[in-house]
Amino acid sequence: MTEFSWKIGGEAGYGIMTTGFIFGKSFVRAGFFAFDINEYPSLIRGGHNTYTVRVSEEPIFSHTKNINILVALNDFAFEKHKNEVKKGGFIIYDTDTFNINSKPKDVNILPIPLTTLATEKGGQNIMRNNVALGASFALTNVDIKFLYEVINDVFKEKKGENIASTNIEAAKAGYEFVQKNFSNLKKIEFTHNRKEKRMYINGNEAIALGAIKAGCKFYAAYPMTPASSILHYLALKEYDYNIIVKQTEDEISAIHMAIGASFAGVRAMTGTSGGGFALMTEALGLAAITETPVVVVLAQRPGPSTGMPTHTEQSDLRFVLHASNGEFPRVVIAPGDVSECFYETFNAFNIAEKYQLPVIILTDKFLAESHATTDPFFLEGLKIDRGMMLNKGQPEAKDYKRYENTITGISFRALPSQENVIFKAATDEHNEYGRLEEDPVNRILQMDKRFRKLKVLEGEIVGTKFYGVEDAEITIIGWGSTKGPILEALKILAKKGMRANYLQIVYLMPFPTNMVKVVLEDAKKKILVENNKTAQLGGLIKEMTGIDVDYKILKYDGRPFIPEEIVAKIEEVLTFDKF
Amino acid sequence: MTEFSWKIGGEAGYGIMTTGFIFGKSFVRAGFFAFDINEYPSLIRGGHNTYTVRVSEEPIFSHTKNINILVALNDFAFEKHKNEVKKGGFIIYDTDTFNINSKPKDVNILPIPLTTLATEKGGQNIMRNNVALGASFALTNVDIKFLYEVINDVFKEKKGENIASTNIEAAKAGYEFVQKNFSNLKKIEFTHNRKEKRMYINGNEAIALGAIKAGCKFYAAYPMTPASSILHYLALKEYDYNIIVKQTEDEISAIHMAIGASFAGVRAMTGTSGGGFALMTEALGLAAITETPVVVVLAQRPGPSTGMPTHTEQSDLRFVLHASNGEFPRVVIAPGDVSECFYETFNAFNIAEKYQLPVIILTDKFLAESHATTDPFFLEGLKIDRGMMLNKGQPEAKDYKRYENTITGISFRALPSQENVIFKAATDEHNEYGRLEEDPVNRILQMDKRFRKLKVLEGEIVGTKFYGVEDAEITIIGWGSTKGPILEALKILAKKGMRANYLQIVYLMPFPTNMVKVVLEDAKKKILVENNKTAQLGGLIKEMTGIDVDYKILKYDGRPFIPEEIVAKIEEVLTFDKF
Amino acid sequence: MTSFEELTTQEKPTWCPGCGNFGILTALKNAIVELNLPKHEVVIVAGIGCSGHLPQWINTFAFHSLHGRALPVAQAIKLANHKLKVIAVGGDGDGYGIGTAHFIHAMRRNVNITYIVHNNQIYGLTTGQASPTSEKGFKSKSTPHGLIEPPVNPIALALASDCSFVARGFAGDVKHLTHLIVQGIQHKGFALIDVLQPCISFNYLNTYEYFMKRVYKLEEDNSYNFTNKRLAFEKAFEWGEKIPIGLFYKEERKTYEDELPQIAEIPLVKQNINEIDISSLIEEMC
Amino acid sequence: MTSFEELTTQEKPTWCPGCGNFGILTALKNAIVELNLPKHEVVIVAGIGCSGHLPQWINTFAFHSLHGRALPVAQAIKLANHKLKVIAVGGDGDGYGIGTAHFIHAMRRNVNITYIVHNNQIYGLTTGQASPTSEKGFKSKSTPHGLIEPPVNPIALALASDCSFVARGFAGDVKHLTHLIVQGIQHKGFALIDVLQPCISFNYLNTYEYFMKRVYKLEEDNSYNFTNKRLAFEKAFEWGEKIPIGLFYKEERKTYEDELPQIAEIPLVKQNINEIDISSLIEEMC
Ligand SMILES: Cc1ncc(C[n+]2csc(CCOP(=O)(O)OP(=O)(O)O)c2C)c(N)n1
Ligand SMILES: Cc1ncc(C[n+]2csc(CCOP(=O)(O)OP(=O)(O)O)c2C)c(N)n1
Ligand code: SF4
Ligand code: SF4
Ligand SMILES: [Mg+2]
Ligand SMILES: [Mg+2]
Repeated sequence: MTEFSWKIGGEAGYGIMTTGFIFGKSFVRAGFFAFDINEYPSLIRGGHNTYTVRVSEEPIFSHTKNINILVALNDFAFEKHKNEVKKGGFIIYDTDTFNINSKPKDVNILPIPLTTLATEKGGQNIMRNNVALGASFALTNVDIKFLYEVINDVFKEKKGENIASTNIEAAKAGYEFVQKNFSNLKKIEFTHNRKEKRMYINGNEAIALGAIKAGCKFYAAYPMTPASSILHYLALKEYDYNIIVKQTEDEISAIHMAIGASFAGVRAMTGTSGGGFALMTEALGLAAITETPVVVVLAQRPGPSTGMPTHTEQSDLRFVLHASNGEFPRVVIAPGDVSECFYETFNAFNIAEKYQLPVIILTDKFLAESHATTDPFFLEGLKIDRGMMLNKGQPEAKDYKRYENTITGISFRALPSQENVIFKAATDEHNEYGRLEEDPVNRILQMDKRFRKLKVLEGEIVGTKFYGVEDAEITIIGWGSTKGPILEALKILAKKGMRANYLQIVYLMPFPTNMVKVVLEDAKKKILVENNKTAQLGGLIKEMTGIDVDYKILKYDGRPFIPEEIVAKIEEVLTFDKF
Repeated sequence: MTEFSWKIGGEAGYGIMTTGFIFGKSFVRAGFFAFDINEYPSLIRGGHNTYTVRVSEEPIFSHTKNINILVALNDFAFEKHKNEVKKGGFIIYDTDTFNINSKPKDVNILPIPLTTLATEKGGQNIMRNNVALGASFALTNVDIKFLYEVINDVFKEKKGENIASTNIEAAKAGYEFVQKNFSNLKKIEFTHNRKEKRMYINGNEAIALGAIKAGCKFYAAYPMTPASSILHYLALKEYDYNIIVKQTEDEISAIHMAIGASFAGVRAMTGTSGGGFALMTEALGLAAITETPVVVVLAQRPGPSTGMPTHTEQSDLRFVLHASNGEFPRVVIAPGDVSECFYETFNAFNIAEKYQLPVIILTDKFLAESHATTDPFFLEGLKIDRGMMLNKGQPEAKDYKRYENTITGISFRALPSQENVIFKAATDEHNEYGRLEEDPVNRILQMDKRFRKLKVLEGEIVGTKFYGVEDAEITIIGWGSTKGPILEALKILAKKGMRANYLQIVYLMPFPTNMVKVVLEDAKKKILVENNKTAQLGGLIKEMTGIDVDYKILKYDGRPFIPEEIVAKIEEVLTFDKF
Repeated sequence: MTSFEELTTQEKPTWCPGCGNFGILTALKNAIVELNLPKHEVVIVAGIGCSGHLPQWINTFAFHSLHGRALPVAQAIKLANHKLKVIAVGGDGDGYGIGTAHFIHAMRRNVNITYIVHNNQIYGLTTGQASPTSEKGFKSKSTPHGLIEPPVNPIALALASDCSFVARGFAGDVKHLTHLIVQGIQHKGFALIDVLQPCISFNYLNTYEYFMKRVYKLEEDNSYNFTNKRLAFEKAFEWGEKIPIGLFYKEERKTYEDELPQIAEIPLVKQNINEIDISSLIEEMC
Repeated sequence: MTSFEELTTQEKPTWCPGCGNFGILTALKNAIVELNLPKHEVVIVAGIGCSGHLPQWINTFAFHSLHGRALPVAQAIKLANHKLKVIAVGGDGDGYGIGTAHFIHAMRRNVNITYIVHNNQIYGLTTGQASPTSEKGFKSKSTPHGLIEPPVNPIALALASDCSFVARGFAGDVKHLTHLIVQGIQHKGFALIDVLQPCISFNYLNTYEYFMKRVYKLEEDNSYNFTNKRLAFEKAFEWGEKIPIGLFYKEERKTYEDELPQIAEIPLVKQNINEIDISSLIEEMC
C-alpha cells in the first residue's frame, strides 16, 4: 500500500490553507484517500502556519507522525520541520526566500526558485504556493491533470478564469522544473487508481450539509473559531436553499433567534465554540422548559477563557452536559468523523423535534477543520421526522394542552397561526396549558414528564460504536475526534500483533450506560484516550457504570493525537504493567 | 423542652414578611431559639404568602411539619392551613375579613377583629399584622416587652418613631384582646429563659457580614431572587464600610467588574442565582486563566430557566462544578447553615486570594432567606490572608513573572501601580510573563501549574463535617441547606431509638474524596438526601469514590425538606429493606 | 371580527391593583380589536418582569422568554413566519438594561415587529431596585443613598439607531396609547413604543399624578414634525416640567424581510423540507 | 519623563503589515509620552480581536479580557484604584456588537476612563465577517450576498447616552489622533474615541484611500461648536463624500467616582482591610 504525507509550512496569511486543501483534493480526485490537518496561530498574517496532507491508496482516518514531503516557504519552516521528514523523503524550499545551511541526512533536497517561477509568467508572489504544488506533484506518479482541475475549480469560482489559469501556469512551472532538474529522484509510485468518486470534506462542511438536508431553514450565529465556517458555508448557500442565515450581535441573540424560529415552526440551529456557548447556557434551559427543539453545534478549542483559539481540545464535555441552571433533558452527540458529522447532524434535527428539546453536537477544531475522504453521503435512508406535530383537530383542539402529561413525556406541538390551539410557551414552571404554576404536585408532574422523554429516546438510539477484534487484550475508549487517530492506532497495533479494540461513545447524553458496561466489564485492559487534562469521559464512565479505566492517555497541549503517539503510550503502559 | 410553630398566611404584599420576622426575632430577644421559613409566589401583590416561625427553648436547625398557632389573614389561608394545626393548637383569624364555616377539631379558634383593633387607635389596615403578633404573643408566657422592643427597632429605623409606636399600640391591642377574651386558654409555657444574646440572621445577611469582615470592598451585582438581598444589605452599609456597591446593566458586567476590581487589588464579590450565573460562566474562565481572585455567590432556585423564582432547589451543583469552557481549578463551597455562610464567605476571600482563582459559594433560597438563631459570630480567629502579594523588590522585580511556574502553582501577585513589575493579565494561554504563547510545552506547563493550586489547597481544607453517633445503622449524606432538616431528623431518629449519623459535604471542589471514602466505606446504610431530581451529589460521590449510596431521598417540588419527611422516607426505606 | 372579550383570559392579572400595566394590557387588546387581527395570528413575546407576565392575560399565542431576550426571539419568529403579527413586550430593566444590545441592533435591523416597553423606571418583579431609566438620585433597595448615573434615554437611543418608528405612550391614557399601538402595528418596520407606566408598589416618584401633571401630546403641538430626526432628538431630551408623549419619529424604509429573497414567495415555515436535494453540494465536495 | 522607547516592547506587533492598528498604537504611545504618564500607572484593558492584541505591545499594565468585556473590567479597575489611568481598547465588533450594553451604560455612568475603539468595520481576527459598523450592502464571509442592516452609529449612540467626551479619529492621521487621545485622557469623565482603522486584509471598501479622500477635521470648521449636542447629533450622521473627524462633543459633569464618598479620601485599594469591626452589624442582628 502506497501512502505519503506532505506538509507545507510558512507565514500565516499567504494562502497556505487553500494550497493545502488543493493538494489533498487533487489526490482525492485522482481516486486516492486524503486527510489533512492544519495548524495556525490566532493571527491574520505572520506567525507560523502549516498544512499537512496525508495521501493513501487505502482508506485513512487521520494524519500520521512523519512526513515524506516538506515544502518550506521560509527559513523557519525549514528549520522547524526538516527533522520530521522521513528517510528518503523530500524537502522543497524556495531559493528566492532563503538559503539553507545544513540539511538532514538521507533526505532529498529540492532547491527551487518558487517565487521566480511564479512571477516569471506574470503571476503574483503568492502563486509560488502553486509552483510548490506542481513541484510536489512531480514527486509522485499521479497525473498532474487532477491538480490543474482542482486549481481551476477553486480559483475560477472565486477569482475568475484568468486568475485560475495563471495559477495553473504556476503549478505547471513547478511540475516541469522538477521533471527537468530532479528526474533522477525515485518517485512515490501508486499502483492502482480506483477512480471512485469521493468527497473531500471537513467536519464543519459535513455539519452544514447535514443541516441543509435536514431542512434547517434558520441559522443564527456569531463568528467564533473554529465554528465560523459553518456560518460561512450556510451563508453562501442561503439563496439556493432558502435558508435565513443571520449573523447576530452576540451568541445570546443567536441562540434565542434559533429558539424563536423553532417555536414558529422552522428547523433552526446555531453554532459556536466554548466561549460563545457559555453565553448560550441560560437559553438552553429556556429551550428545555418551553420544549422548543433547537440544535447547537459546539466546536471545541482549548480553554479556559480565550485559551488557544485556533487549536484543538476536548474539554467542554462536562460543561455541555451540565450547562444551564436546573435540571432538564438534553441530548449530546459527539461525532467522530466527517460522515458522522453529516448523519448525526441530520439525526440531531429529528431528535430535537421528536423529543422537543435541545440537542448539542460536540466537535472540536481538529474535526471541524480537517478534511477527510469519504464516500458521497448516502441520502436514501434520511427521512425527516418532525415528531408529534399537531394537525388540526387532533387532539380535540378545544382543550389543547401544549405540555400534556403523556406516557412518553412528549406532547403534541402546535404552531402559532394554527387556530383554536392558542397556548403559552413559558420559561417559568407551568401547567399542561403553559400557564405559570408553582404548585408542588404540578412541578413534579412537569419535571417527570420532561425527563421521561430522555428515557424514551434511550430506547431509540445506539450510543456507541465498536471497532476491532472481539477478544482483545486492549480496549481503547474514546469520544469525538480522537476516532481517526485511534482507528489508525488500531491498524498499527494489529500490525504489531496486538489484539485491540475500540469503543467509541457517540451519545454522551443519554449515556449508553448498558452498552458501555457490557463492553467494559469484559474488557481486559481499558485504556481511555482523551484530548483533555481531566479525563472527563473517564469520570462520566465511572459515574454511570462504576467502572474505572486502567489507563488514561490524555493530551492537552492544544494538538490532536497522532496515531503513533497513542501506540507508544499503549506500549509504555503495557511494559510498565509487566512489572 | 417547650417549643412551638407559628404560621401567618395571607395575600402577598401585605407585610407578612416583616411580621413573621418580628415574631421570630422577639423570641430570640427573649432568649429562645427561632427558625423561620417563608413561602411566596413570584408576584408582588396577591397570591398566597406564608411565614412560619418555629420557636424553642433548645437550639433548632429548621422548621418542622406541624404548627401550633395559625394566623389566617384571609379565608384562603384559613382553609389551606387549618389542618396543619396540631391538636390543642390555636387559630387566630380576622373576623373583619371573613367568616369561617367549619373548623378543625381539637383546635382553639380565636376570632379577633384584627382590622378593627388596628384602625381603632388610628393605625392603618396593614397594622392588623401587629395586632395578630400581640395576640399570638398572648398565647405564650413570654414577656410582651420583647415584641414591643423588636417592633420598635424595625419600624423606628425605617419609618420613624410615630409609626413605630402606632405599630406597638396595635400589638398591644391584640395582646390585650386575647388576655381579656380568651383568658381560659392553656398557654404555651416556657420554663427557662437563658437570656444569652443571639443573632437572628438569614443566609444572605450572614454572607454579607462575612464579606464585610473579609474586607470585600467591591460588590457588583444584578438583582435576582433569591440573591438580591445581599445587594440590598451591602448597599445599605456601603458608606459605613467604604464598599463600592454597584448594580450593573447585567450579570456579565457584574462579574467582569468584580474581576476588574480584584485585578486592581481590591477584594471583590458578585452574587446571583442560576440564570444570572449562566451569564457569568464565560467570565469564570477569565478569572481562572488570568488567575484573578473572585468570589461568586450563587443562591439556587428551581430551574430550568426562570423556573420557580421564589422557591428552593439544589440543582446547580454540577453546573457550577463544570461551568465555563475548558478546564481550570475552582473552589465550590456549600455552606449548610447561617454560621457556615458567614465563616465560609470569610474563608472564600482568603482562598480566592491565596490561590488566585474563582471561589463559588453555593446556597439556595431556603438558606438565603430563612432566619436562624445563632451565637454572635466569633471574630477572634478570623485573619485576613492575602496570599503571595508581591512586595516591592521581592522577587527580583527586574524579571517579574506574574505566572511563574512554582511548585505550589501559586505565583507572586503584583498590582497595577507597583513599579518595575509591569505584566499582562491574559485571557489567552500565555507564558510566565503573561505574554500570549501557543507552544505545546508552555501550554502543559501553565495548565499543570494552575491545577497544582487545587492540590495544595486540598491539603489545607477540611471538606466535610460529621454529626451523630459513630457506629450507626444509617448514614445520611447531604450538602448545603438540607443540613438543618437533616440535623432535626437525626434528633427524631435518636428519639425513635435509631442509630444514625450524617456526613455533610461542605467543599464540593476540591472534593474531599478521602474523607468521603473513609466514612462511606464503613457506613451500613448510606442514604443520600438532596433537594433535586437527579441526585447530583450522588453522581459526584460515585464518580470520585466509586461508591453507590443505598437510597436516595430526593425532593424537587421547589420546597425544602421537612425533618419528619426525611424520617418517614428513612423508615419507609428500612421497612422495605426488611423484605 | 376579533372582540375584546375573546382576547380576555379567564385568569385575572395578578399585578398590584392600580398598576400601570393594566392600562397597557387594555390598550394592546383595544389595538388588536381595532385592527381586527385574528388572535391566532398574533404572537406576543415577553421578557421577565412584572411586564413579562402580560401575555398570560391576553388570549393570543405567546412565548415567555428570558429576562432581556424578548427581541431576538420575536425577530426570529417574524422571520420564520412573516405572516404573523409579532409583538414584543418587556420592562425597562429587561429592554434597556440587560437587553440593551438586542434593543440597539433590532432597531437598525428593522424587522417588522412592535416593541412595547413597560417603562416603570424600576425593577418591579424583583421588588424595587433602580432601573436604567430611574432618575438620578433615585433611592431604591439597591441605591439607598441615591442613584448616581443619569437614566438612559430610550427615545434618543432609538433615534441614534435608525429605528423607523419611535413613540412614547402613557399607561394612564389608554385611548392615546391604543392609538399609538395601532400605528405601531400598522407601521412596516420596527416600532418602539416606550410606555410611561406607574408602578404603585415601588416607584413613589414617577406616579400617575407625576405624569398627569407633565405629559402633553406631540400631535397637539402644531410646530412638531415627526419626520425630522433632529427635532425628534431634541424632544427626546425634554423631561421635566413637561414630558412629551406621542409619535416622535417615523420613516419608511425597507424591512429586513423585504430584503430576503428566501421568503419572497413562501414564508419559511411553509417551505417543504422533505426530500431536499443536496446532490449538487455533494458534487461540489467531490 | 516617560519616553516612547520605554513604552515599546521587545516583541513586535503581529498585525498585518500596513494595518491601521499600528497608527493607533503609535498615537497612544505618543499621548502617554506627551502627558508624561508613569507607565506603571497606566492600565490598558482590551477586548478580543486584532485590536485586543494592542496591550501586548505597549509597556504598561494590561488586562486582556473577554470579547466585548473590556469596559466593565476597565470601569472597575478605575473604581478600585482611581489614581490609575485606565484606557480601554477594543474592536467595533467587540464594543459596538457583543459589548453594546456595556458601552451604552458605561457612557451614562461617566467613570473617568478613555475608550478607544479600533473601528475597522470588519471582524478582523475571525478573518472577515461583517461587523456592526460595516456598511449596508457590504459583502463578507458572513454576508456573501450583502449586508442588510445599516450600520450602528457610535457617535450618535454616545450622544444619546450622555457620553461626556465624544470624538472620532483616523488611524491614518497619527498626529491628529494623538491629540484626540491626549484630550480624551485629560478629560474628566468617560471619553469615547472611535477610530477609523483600515483593515488591509479583509475590508477592501473602507481603505486608507477611502478615508484620505473623505475625512475632514471638525476643528477646522469654524462654524462647528462641540458643546452643542444637537449639532453634534447632526454631524454624527454625516458619512459619505465627507466624513468628519475630531471632537464632536464635550461636556463637563461629575464623574462617577466624584459621587462616591467611599473613596473621597483613600482609594479603595489602599484601604486597610485587617481587623474590620463588624460588631455593630452583629449587634443589629441580635
Ligand atoms: C438573567 C436574569 N437576571 C435577573 C433576573 C431577575 N429579574 C427578574 S425580573 C427583573 C427586572 C424587572 O425589572 P423590569 O425589567 O423593569 O420589569 P418590571 O418588573 O419592572 O416590569 C430581574 C432583574 C432574571 N430573571 N434573569
Ligand atoms: C464570546 C466570543 N464570541 C466570539 C469570539 C470570537 N471572536 C474573536 S475576535 C471577534 C471579532 C473581532 O472583530 P472586532 O471586535 O471588530 O475586532 P477586530 O479583530 O476587527 O479588531 C470574534 C467574533 C470570542 N472570542 N468570544
Ligand atoms: S410591582 Fe409595580 S410594576 Fe409590578 S405589578 Fe406591582 S405596581 Fe405593577
Ligand atoms: S486582519 Fe485587519 S485588523 Fe487584523 S491585523 Fe490584519 S489588517 Fe489589521
Ligand atoms: Mg421596570
Ligand atoms: Mg473590527
